[in-house]
Amino acid sequence: MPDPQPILAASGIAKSFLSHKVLDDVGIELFPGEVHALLGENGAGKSTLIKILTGAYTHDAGTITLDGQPIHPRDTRHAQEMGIGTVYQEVNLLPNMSVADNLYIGRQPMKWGLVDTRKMQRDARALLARYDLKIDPGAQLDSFSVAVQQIVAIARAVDISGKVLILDEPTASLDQHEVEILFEIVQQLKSQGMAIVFITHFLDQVYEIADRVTVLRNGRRVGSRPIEGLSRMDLVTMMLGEALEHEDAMRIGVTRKPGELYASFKDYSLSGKAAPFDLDLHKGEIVGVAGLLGSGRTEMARLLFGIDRPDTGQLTVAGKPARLNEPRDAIALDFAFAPEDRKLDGIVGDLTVRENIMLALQAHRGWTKPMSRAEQAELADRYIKALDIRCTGPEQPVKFLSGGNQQKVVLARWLATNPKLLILDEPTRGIDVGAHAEIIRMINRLCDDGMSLLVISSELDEITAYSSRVLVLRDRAIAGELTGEAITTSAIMEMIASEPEARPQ
Amino acid sequence: MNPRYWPLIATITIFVLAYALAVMQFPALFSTRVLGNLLTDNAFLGVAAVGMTFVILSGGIDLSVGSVIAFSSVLIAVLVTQLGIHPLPAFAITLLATTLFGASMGAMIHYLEVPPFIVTLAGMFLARGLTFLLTQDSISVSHDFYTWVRGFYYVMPGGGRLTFNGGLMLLVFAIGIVVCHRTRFGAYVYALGGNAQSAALLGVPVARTTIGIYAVSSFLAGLSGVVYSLYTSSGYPLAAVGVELDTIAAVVIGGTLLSGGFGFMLGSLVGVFIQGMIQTYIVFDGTLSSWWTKIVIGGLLFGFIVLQRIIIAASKRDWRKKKVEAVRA
Amino acid sequence: MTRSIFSVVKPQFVALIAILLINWMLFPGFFNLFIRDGRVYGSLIDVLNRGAPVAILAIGMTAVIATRGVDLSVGAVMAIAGAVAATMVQGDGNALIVVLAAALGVGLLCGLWNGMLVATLGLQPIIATLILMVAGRGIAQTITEGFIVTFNDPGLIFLGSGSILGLPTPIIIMLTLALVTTLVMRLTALGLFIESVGINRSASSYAGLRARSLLIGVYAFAGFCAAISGIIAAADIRGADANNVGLWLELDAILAVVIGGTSLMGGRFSIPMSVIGALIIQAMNTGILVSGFPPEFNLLVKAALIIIILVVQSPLAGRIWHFAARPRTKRPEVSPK
Amino acid sequence: QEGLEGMTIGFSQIGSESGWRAAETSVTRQQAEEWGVNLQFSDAQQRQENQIRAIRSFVAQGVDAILLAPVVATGWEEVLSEAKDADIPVVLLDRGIEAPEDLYLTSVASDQVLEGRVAGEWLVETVGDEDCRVVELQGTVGSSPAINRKQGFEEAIADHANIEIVRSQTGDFTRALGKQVMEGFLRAENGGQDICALYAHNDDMAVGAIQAIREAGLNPGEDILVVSIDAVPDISPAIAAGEANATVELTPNMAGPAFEALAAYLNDGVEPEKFIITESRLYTAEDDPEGEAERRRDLGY
Ligand SMILES: Nc1ncnc2c1ncn2[C@@H]1O[C@H](COP(=O)(O)OP(=O)(O)OP(=O)(O)O)[C@@H](O)[C@H]1O
Ligand SMILES: Nc1ncnc2c1ncn2[C@@H]1O[C@H](COP(=O)(O)OP(=O)(O)OP(=O)(O)O)[C@@H](O)[C@H]1O
Ligand SMILES: [Mg+2]
Ligand SMILES: [Mg+2]
Repeated sequence: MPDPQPILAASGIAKSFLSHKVLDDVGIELFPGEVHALLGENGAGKSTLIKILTGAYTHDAGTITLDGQPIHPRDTRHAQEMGIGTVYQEVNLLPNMSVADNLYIGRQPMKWGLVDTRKMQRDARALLARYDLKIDPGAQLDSFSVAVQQIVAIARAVDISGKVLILDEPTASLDQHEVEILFEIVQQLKSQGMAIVFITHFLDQVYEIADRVTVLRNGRRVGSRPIEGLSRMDLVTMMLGEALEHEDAMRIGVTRKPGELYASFKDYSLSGKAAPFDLDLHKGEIVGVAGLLGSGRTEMARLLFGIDRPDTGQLTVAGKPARLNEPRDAIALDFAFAPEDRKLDGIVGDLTVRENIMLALQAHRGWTKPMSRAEQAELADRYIKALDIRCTGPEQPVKFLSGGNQQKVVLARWLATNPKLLILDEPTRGIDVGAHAEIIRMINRLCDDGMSLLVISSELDEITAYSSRVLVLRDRAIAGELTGEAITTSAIMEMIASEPEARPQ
Repeated sequence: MNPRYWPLIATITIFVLAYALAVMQFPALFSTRVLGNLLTDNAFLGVAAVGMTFVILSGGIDLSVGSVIAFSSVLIAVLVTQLGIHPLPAFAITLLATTLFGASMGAMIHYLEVPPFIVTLAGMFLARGLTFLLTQDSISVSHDFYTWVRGFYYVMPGGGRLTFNGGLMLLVFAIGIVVCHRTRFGAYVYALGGNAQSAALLGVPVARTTIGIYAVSSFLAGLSGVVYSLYTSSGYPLAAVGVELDTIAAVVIGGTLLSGGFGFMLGSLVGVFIQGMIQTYIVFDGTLSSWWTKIVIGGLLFGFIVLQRIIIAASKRDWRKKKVEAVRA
Repeated sequence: MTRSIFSVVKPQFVALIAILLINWMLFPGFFNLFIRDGRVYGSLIDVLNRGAPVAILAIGMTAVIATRGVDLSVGAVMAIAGAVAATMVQGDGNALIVVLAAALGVGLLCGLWNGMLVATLGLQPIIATLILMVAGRGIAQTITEGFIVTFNDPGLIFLGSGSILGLPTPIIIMLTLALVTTLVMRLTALGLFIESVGINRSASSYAGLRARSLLIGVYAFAGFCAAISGIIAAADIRGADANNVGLWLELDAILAVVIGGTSLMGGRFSIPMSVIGALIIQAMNTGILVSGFPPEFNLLVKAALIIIILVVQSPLAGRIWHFAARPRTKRPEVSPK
Repeated sequence: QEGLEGMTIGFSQIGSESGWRAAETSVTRQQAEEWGVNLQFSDAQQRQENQIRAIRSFVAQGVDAILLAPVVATGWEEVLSEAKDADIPVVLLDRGIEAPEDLYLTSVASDQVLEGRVAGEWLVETVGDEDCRVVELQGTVGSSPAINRKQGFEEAIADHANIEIVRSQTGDFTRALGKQVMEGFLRAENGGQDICALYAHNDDMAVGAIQAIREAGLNPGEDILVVSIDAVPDISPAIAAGEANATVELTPNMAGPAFEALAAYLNDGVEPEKFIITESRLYTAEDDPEGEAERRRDLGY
């Protein structure tokens, strides 16, 4: 039972950006030794609340107390000093610095007035070992994948937090194994009496770890409940304000009949990144790609879209030979690719939602054939509605959107080009349950219309839900393939796990 | 080999290669005299380059250094000759003034959220304008202290001199390297250059660091003015016009990215040497007309930078294959 | 609405008008215009006329800066274009059109060179263009052999000191170029593409933009603008002064662009505002000329004015203004930090 | 000319900022060829530090003599004593320096203050007792010709209360700024009606200013008197056309006397005079400006 005295509490928090009210009279109480899930749709205001609690934003109204004392965190440094460790939603680390620097910046061990680099690296190694991560702490952070960076961010926050740990969608790009490790550590911290805030869109994880939930909707608190006795259905209803239609077609992929061959990659390879593989993609087929972190799924997608050029390989599209030198060529062949790292490769932050949505289509047409304003507006409105993108309007700069809504904008950009082959790398990362269902429905519909899809996802449930065929990657090579009824979560896991000694060393 | 070191190694390799080639053409270039001159003649540039390295690493730029050098040299001259102050307190006053100048530029950059380019451009006008207010004439400084400093050198075998100024530059670089790579301030500088927003979220004191960076840069520009003053024993209001671009070029040639976050202090020293080498080479050649001088300087600059790119690109390809990987137990 | 007055009235206009008013206070005849021989004269016209070369540079520079680049070579390219025009027109009496085509072509080539270094070799823009900044003036001097090559071709001179519709030709050229460029940028998707590449090059090429060609094109355009500016500068003094033309003008052009509100970090840009920026700078210069301050104060005055403009334009001032304007709102904030 | 064949002489030139400077460089080259001298040329791009570097390199190379056209008067002591220690004679060209006289062999230069004074005296004589409001186009702020030429001119008009400098701005020694600044003067002085004379620190600015005067609808040379300094060929047509009234000669041939002095010193040990002052002659329309321009073409222009 939680202690009656909360460690960190906030009440009456309000926040507006320009005239747009994002939080209105929101409160939250964190008790020692509890894991508190903060839930809500994309754009509900979860990340904003976190940023206010940790001093990254100033709030317009409301009070925050720590151990009963009112506090006014000036900046994040201040919050850190008070024992609040935070992982913000987008990985907010320094890509140009070493892993150790990222873990210890601002609190490096000192010796004779200088930074004790050796000790710092030693500590870093020890710290990361808890997460099963054996990497060189002296290596530059951006030489690692998003997932590894995510773990580094978590390790840093855990290490800093003395009283409160806040995790904003920490598991979005992690696979099962990492999630397990994270949860172990969270349990440990919990038993030490810390309060942990956990934001996620994976309800399974909420039920696995959380003690209580607070749900936000449209910048207001809907309520806080203990998780015990709260049914899944009720929880979703709290979040969405309405019941989610039951997803009846849980295994749609199985029944689908693939159409004719669309694109055929033969003997594709890139040294160090992808072992030679053959891949045939048919119309009306969804190919799921599964694998562990660093198994080379993203690399494969990059090759298929012409971002990296293969060392060997031939491509045939609709019966004709083709070559990919750059993404443009792929787009000319009606390919589309929603990349994994939306901040880096996806959104164009300062452009508006409308411009971001129209960008690929306009590029496809060429700069001399601009879309008319009406056409643009129509396009933007259509996708804002279709994907339920929460924004103040099509003219809002996309960088001000919440993480999940940015992801939807990237999807919209590619759907707008009406592709024949759509490659999605972690398409539902950070997307809420409502939109998640909507996107899966949309993937299905597109497939029914004859589009060919290749979907990379760390969520095996998702892959099994819609794939008509699943490729399993291991160590940058295709380790196996599953079709039809054989596609089950456990079969995929088994395939991933076989021959463990062949994992990247 | 950590791939971050490649630009540095490329720069050093190119410098050594170029020097060897130049010596093959003009054997007289291979003497301690030339090396000593390289240190002495580029001392003020080097000192300013240390400050510029901090600025550029943090993703900023400081266009005011040339003017600040001129301002310092003139202020010292005025203090010493017209007010009769001993050079040492004059240096102290000057360094204090320039440090404050830099700190206020940093404060403007941070609190007014104005791009450094513009703030320091205004700083460039301001410092030069203040110099003209002090004097329009060049002023000779003759003081026993200057004579004493001038007599303070070490003769290397071969007749080359390691002068006070040359030594001071090396010392400033040594301190710069330590501060840049081994202190918290140095880490904050890299952090700001990597991503200012993330840095703020990670708890880097952005305001303090920004102000500190520009204060250090102007302090070192002031120190560079001291070096210039000792070097020429005079104050000249038109001194060091355009030195900011030379400094920036030295830093960038040294492998530091102008967008911030990547680079090494030591690289800037090599960058300064490369620039000095180009000038010395052209003097030794002695046949170029005024305009061909410019074209050849541009050409050599081009050659250096392209070579550097090629070496780095080649190393990257190699590195991609052996990319550091996450390994799970 | 919590939007401050600053987002409605562009601060650049306020700055320009303020400087013009200061000039008027220092020199009461500042707004006087008179017509002689069918041509308008006056200090206001001087501001436009003398501001034209920097404004034209700023038009090209805006596009470059929007892609997160910078072009330091424009001054040197001015010198090259002027030298080419002057030597060709004075030497063999080439037809004016050939001369102009050659000079503009050379500017375009210089820009292409910069663009290749930046886009293809991946050099940092400042250093890539520094090469041409240093070497370019040498090239121009090689063409003129270090002397001012004078000419008397009335057609070429017309570009510098003639008039169209009562206005000096440089003003007309500047306005036309600004208008055409703005229209091309905004009526086609070019402007959007440039902004997109400037904000996020990686995402842009994923979306199928030709980031590389776009970069090359932008630098070529800057070179082209610099050539126009160089021709005007040469035509103005009836000679190509390769040693001095455009010296340090690249800094003025960059300053104009930034005063005009385009960020050096790339992205959103506005050509008309950059032109306003150039006019603000020239208004300062003209003010200094007519005010009668001793020249040693020039730089101080300029520095002080820039600082004032920066303070007034800054988000902080906006917040304070906003705060003063509506003292009853709680903790106002214009943009999050 | 004999006595210097095969010798290597280093020449540290300031830069190539003006036509006059380019002429000085080419005269020096011509002279070197005539004397059979192997000239090591170095262009300092307006930077003193580059000149110091050049002298040091000349010493390292072991040249026989050094010509130095100093960018500024101060700051040469240390490097010149290094040259002296290496027994390399140094000859200063076109302006003097503030340093002990034993550090250089001789200085071949004009008297910049005198140049200004000659121009001023011409104006005093020309306007007589009439009131005259003068506008001045200064050279680069802080450069020694600008300071000295201003000083000389002011000395010459000091005792003549009828002559007054009403406006003075820098035109940076360039034609473009000469024109632009003159435009400003014309606007500020009642469309130029109130200006009696223009004094420009060099001919280039005067040429620019003449265009501005003409474009303002006035007659340069008549409505506004024009006097400047340098006597480069480009001013001659203007003088011939009566648009410019007078200019003070500054010869670009500084190297001739310098080589003579060096030859005498190196071969016969003759110490030359310490200061060889070149003539500062006044040229007006009476001096056959067109012929003068032609003759000047040989001077490397
Ligand atoms: N800097 C900003 N400027 C303007 N609006 C903003 C800004 N940051 C967030 N918003 C708006 O605030 C709302 C809440 O965003 P927030 O990021 O808190 O959502 P979230 O609940 O974290 O959503 P997600 O699940 O997608 O991460 C969104 O509508 C967003 O558009
Ligand atoms: N956009 C990219 N540019 C360069 N290298 C990349 C990029 N994306 C991934 N890599 C590199 O490729 C390697 C493996 O990629 P990654 O771990 O993303 O593979 P994956 O199978 O897609 O796994 P996941 O996407 O789940 O993390 C990593 O070392 C990573 O640094
Ligand atoms: Mg969020
Ligand atoms: Mg991936």
